[in-house]
Amino acid sequence: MSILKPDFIKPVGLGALIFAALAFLPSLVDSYYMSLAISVVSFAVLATAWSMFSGPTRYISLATVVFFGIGAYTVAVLGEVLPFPLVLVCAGLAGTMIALLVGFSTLRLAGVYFVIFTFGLTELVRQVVSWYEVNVTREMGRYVFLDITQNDIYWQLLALFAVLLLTGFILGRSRLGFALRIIGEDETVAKHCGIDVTRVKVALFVLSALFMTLTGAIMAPRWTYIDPVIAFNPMLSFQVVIMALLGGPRRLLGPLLGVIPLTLLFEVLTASFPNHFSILLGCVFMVIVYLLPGGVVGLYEKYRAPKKRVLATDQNAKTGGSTA
Amino acid sequence: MNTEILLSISGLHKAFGGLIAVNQMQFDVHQGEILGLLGPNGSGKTTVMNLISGALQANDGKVVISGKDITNLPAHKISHSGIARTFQLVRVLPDLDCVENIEAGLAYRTKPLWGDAAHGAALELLDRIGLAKQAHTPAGDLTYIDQKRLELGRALALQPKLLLLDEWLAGLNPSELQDGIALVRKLKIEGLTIIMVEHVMDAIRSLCDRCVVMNAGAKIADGTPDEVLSDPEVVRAYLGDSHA
Amino acid sequence: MFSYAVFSGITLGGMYALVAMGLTLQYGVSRIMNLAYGELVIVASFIAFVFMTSLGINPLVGLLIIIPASFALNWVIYRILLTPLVARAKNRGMLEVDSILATFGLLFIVQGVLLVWFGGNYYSYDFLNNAVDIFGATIAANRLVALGFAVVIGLGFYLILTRTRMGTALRAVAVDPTSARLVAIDVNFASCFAFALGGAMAAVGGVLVSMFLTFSTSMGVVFTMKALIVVIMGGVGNMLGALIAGLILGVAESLVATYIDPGLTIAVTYVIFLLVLLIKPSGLFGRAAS
Amino acid sequence: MLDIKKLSVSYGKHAALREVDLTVDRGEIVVMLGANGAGKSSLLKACAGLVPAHEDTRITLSGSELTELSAHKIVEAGLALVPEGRGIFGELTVRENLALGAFAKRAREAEKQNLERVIDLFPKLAERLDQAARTMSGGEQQMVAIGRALMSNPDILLLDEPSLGLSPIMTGELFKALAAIRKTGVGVLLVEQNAHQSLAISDRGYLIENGAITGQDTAKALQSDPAVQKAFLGLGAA
Amino acid sequence: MHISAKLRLATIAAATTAVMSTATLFGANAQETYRIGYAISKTGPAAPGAATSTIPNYEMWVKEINDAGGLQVGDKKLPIEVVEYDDRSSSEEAVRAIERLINQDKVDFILSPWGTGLNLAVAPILDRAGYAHLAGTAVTDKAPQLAKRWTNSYWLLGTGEQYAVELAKFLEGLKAEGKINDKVAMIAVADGFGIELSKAGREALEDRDFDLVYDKTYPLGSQDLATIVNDIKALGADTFVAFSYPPGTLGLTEQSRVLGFNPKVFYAGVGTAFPLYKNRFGDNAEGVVSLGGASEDAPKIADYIKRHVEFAEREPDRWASIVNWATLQSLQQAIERAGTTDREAINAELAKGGFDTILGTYKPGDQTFWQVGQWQDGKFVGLAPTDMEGAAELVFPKPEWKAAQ
Repeated sequence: MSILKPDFIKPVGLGALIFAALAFLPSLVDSYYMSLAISVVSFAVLATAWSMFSGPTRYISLATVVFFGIGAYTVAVLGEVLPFPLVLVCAGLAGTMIALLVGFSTLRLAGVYFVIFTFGLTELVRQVVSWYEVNVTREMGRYVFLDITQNDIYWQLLALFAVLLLTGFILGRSRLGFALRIIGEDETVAKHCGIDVTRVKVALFVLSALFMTLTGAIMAPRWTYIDPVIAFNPMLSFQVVIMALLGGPRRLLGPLLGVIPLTLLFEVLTASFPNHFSILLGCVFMVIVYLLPGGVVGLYEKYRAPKKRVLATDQNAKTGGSTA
Repeated sequence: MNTEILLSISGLHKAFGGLIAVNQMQFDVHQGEILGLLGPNGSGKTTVMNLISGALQANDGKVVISGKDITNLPAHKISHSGIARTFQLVRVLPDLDCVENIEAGLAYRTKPLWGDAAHGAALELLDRIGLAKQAHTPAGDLTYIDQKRLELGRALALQPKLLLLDEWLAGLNPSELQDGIALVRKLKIEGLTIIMVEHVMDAIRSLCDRCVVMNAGAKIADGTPDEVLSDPEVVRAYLGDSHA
Repeated sequence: MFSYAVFSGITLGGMYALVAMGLTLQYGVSRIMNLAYGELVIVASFIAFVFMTSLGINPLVGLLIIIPASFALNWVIYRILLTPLVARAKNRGMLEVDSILATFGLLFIVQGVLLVWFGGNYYSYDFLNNAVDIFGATIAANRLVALGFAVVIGLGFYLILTRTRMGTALRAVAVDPTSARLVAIDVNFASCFAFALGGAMAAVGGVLVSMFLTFSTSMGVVFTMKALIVVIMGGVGNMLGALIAGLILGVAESLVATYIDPGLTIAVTYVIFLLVLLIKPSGLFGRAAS
Repeated sequence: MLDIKKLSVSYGKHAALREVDLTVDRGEIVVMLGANGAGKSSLLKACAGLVPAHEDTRITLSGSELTELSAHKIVEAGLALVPEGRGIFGELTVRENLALGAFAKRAREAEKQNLERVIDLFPKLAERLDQAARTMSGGEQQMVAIGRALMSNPDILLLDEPSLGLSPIMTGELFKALAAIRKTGVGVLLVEQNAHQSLAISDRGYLIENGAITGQDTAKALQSDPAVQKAFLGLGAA
Repeated sequence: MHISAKLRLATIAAATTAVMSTATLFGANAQETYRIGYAISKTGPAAPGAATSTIPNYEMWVKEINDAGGLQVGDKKLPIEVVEYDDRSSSEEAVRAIERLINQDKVDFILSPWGTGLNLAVAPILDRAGYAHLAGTAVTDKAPQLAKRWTNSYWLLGTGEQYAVELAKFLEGLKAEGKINDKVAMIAVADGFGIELSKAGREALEDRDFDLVYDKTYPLGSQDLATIVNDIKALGADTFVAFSYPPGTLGLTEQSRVLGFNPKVFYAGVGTAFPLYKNRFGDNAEGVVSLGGASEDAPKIADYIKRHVEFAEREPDRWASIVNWATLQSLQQAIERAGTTDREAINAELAKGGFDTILGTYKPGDQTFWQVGQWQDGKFVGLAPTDMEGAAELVFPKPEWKAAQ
């Protein structure tokens, strides 16, 4: 592992500096901007975590909210029973377990079947949780009164995002990450290269689900009241997919490039056109689909491509380039 | 010829719905030999290859390599037991460059290589299969023959005991074919055991120590190329009644 | 009790099938994963509502106007919005992603327009609500009408697709669009036609369900999801499959409500659906993709 | 009858074909020989309208312009392609595949006769008419593909490597069938790896290398041309 | 190729400018107006509810005040300026919208969103920023605790328990008179509201020696309840109770009519008190019992309904709308009584109560409205609490269903 090499230390160090700077945001802006920042960071975590699995494997998962909701619901159930860090651990465990179960049972589905399956899963989990609450606990809709401020939530999310990016960065240079790329290219070949495809996919699915679950758990105290409809809102899954696809799910920072403009756009549209939000959102969406087919990363690469290719061939002759 | 048996297949059976693709197949492959697996189209050759490599699961029968039963193990475990393969329709990893394609073979084998070691080994292997200059070309941009080379390189990277070549020589023009035959011969000299499914008779005659001929999912002949190709049953199966 | 549960399940399932059949055509033949499908169902419901309450035109008569109008509307949608995506897609997967994204945008636009015109309220009207006794079960006439439409459309299209030249051509486009061009099929036209036809069927579904369901502008996605489930379960592009899958779901829901717990009706839908996906991903009547 | 002038095709920056001129006449078989990647398939696809050609390309069939027509209209004009990999509708029955061949308006009137003609040519298909095409062997699928193309009542038939993956006996049967097709007045343009057998049934041949025509002659002359022998026929063939 | 590339860049540039310029629009302006903000569900699952009982009241209230020249604040008349957002039925959106109203728009007063979940999501933020919270459409058993926790919050519709208990008491009376048997069939929607009410209803009914012969839930979003009705029909219960949401309420009514299930007491709601219900069922609404109620003969209420019809082109619902309107009237009077736009002063006035509203003398949070009502002759009259002034006589038993047109 190349931990001490400059091509590792440099980006990680830079990232650490940026995150350290971002941690001071609450002292600079008012709580509206903080709530906006929370929105950006939470979507950044979700979209990056989504892309971590879905980018290389090209599986479009609509199960984001399953894990997000499990996190949120864990807080609703245990929030007042256990200290918050412990609640997060429980949420993580719950998310991991469900992800393992789902992963092993579904990852052999391909293409649109997986898409629909994951969507169906959202509904199923919501129905099962509802049914359990109605028939077993006879308590639908839970109250979360926790002393967690908006800034606390922001810092937690920021830390989670930092950990996620670091994980993704290390993963990109690891055998596991490489295996995932091979699987994305050709699963049959991957198997015959000795890769335990199921294990790799499940591992990544679980890892990605873990971050989603934690995001849900961290966000939950913000809403005071949580019921299955609030926790498992399928719109969230769609938003995440769209942000990630807009940004470019095959690069570590790609999703972020989709999250920032879209979150701001949603915000501006909501604020300026409350009665025509849907129509404008739909139009903007179409414009994105038609004008930015490769996502923001695609656009970037398109305009950078000629330069890069020259550089690449230059380098190839001497060093042989890197796999990143 | 070394008489030690490397791979042994017995009672292998595979059906797709009502269609029996492989019927009670059995044959052995000896250490260091090239075995040709022949037969008319649809006779089940590729299915046998898929059953050996774990791409398909057998309904019945046994596949044993070096004394180890690998029947119906998942493909990656079979790969770890020392079997590598190429595909009938060439399969490279199109968006990855050649070095990465080879590294894919290096990184997950029983004794994996990773990082600088893998990079070095990949370049070395590319040199061996004649692709050193294309090291950083995405595999999808290679010509057909180079993709075939690369696919072979990836299989070799796995350091297999047994190599399965599924019509690896198909679709090459005559001069490419000669290069291809030479390359396979070199592998044999290096001590690799090979099963090849092939239609090109030239290649079969010049490369194979022994041939197994299949028809309608079952074995109909087993012997040297000359023996089997003169076997009347084989001729009938292969060339039709009028030639028999 | 049992016969009632089964029969009311069949009417419910007929409704599911009815709403899903257009989507199976749009997705099966035109390869458009239309997330705005449910919105188009709802649009038809609203038009039927306006016809009924403001103009006094009964919804079944209204179909005579609504079917051609929605066919035309969907034709235009395909020509203007989807043709560029079809043209630029290098493969089926790309078109699937692009069409998901584009129709997701369309979903918002349609919903937004409905919202401006009709507001967020619930809507419902009264038509053909008289009870009909059939096989010992009492069912509302409007539901029987919907069931009848579902069966006629399902069987009718099954016959058209398998017995006529045009139908075979549509199936050819579904199986292999490139080869279809090589047998003189105008694939763009066929896709557009199938999409428009699917849209018209969505409208039929919308009109018929509006006779017995309470609807609002935000309910489209419910229909889209139900339709997707039925389509995938029945096998993409298979009309008969959609009909049978719909009926299975309806009867299962009804039986669960009667004998286990009505609280599990939606859960059982998804359990069946997920099981089908796991055991036979190509759907009950679909063939494995090659 | 088929007249190709200055056909150029490129994929992105890669030029697959450069200013190719080629003709095929009524009732003749023309074979195109070349290595993999020489541009043979691109030529057929461009003729059939599956890939766009450059602006100054002119493709005409019996004098009527094919350039810039879309694929389905080219079929209507009388050109049918049997693509590499056959391109049959695997989920549909053989009968449906053949019926779709006659989807073109030009073919509808003579559908019955054409079907009989195809069955005459490939008697094996007669017993398999209601079988799903994908369940058949490679050779039978190739028959369906060619049969389907013939159902469109074409003036010109284009075949892309029809012998690929076929046993020698099947290949022989196939080429016999092509010779029979020629007799009905259809022009055949054949792209082949199997130079031996294809030259044996052809009237003329073209050599193509790196996207350009490098030679053309009668089939007989090509068969005895040493350069061709070396490049395409293989030395010491069995 | 080149042109389209340029076009794309231009579009992106334009979009960026649009984002930036709109951002500057957020700034506040001088106090010539009274700024009222609200974020409410215009889209999503909560939209129909909001559109029925909340949005028209807000809009009508603002219009009526502005038509009269504005709020009387001291010696000035301040017209109301509205900042409205769509929370898209999402708690997270609601939270952010409220933050925006507080910090960016710096509005003077914030009206509540629709629904229990959304009101609870925004409550802590409003409390922290010192805004009063008139939660108009939340039914929660925690209402009393919540009011204590956030001192300026008012949970206007009270607890689920009170509706259930009031209903049980009412049924107990009927049972004592020998009018109904002791069998009750109860169905509830599997959502916070349905579960709270059915839980309380179960206890209250069992305490009063009722036999719950059917006690199940149905999932949110399910409209097809024919099998449930058919099952219940066979059980011989004189009383049918559904704690359902509007689509379910309509579905249950419809299917009961088709199946000829006509219990002596037919209770269903939310949704029965909606104008939609009356429009949909016409004469068949007669005798159906539900939550809410209105003394429609009282001049103030009659006038309110009339104005609502003029303004929104439809009637208000006979439950939350009426309470909401009374609360808006209270707010207006609190501001005028305070004579200042100072929030604390207004909050203090709100806490004092004693406002003159359509519900009589009213303080936000007073549960002085009808808990049980019934459609009688096209009016949704109040039945219970029976000791309230103007309580109507129950139409009993529920009339036979009439055939549909």
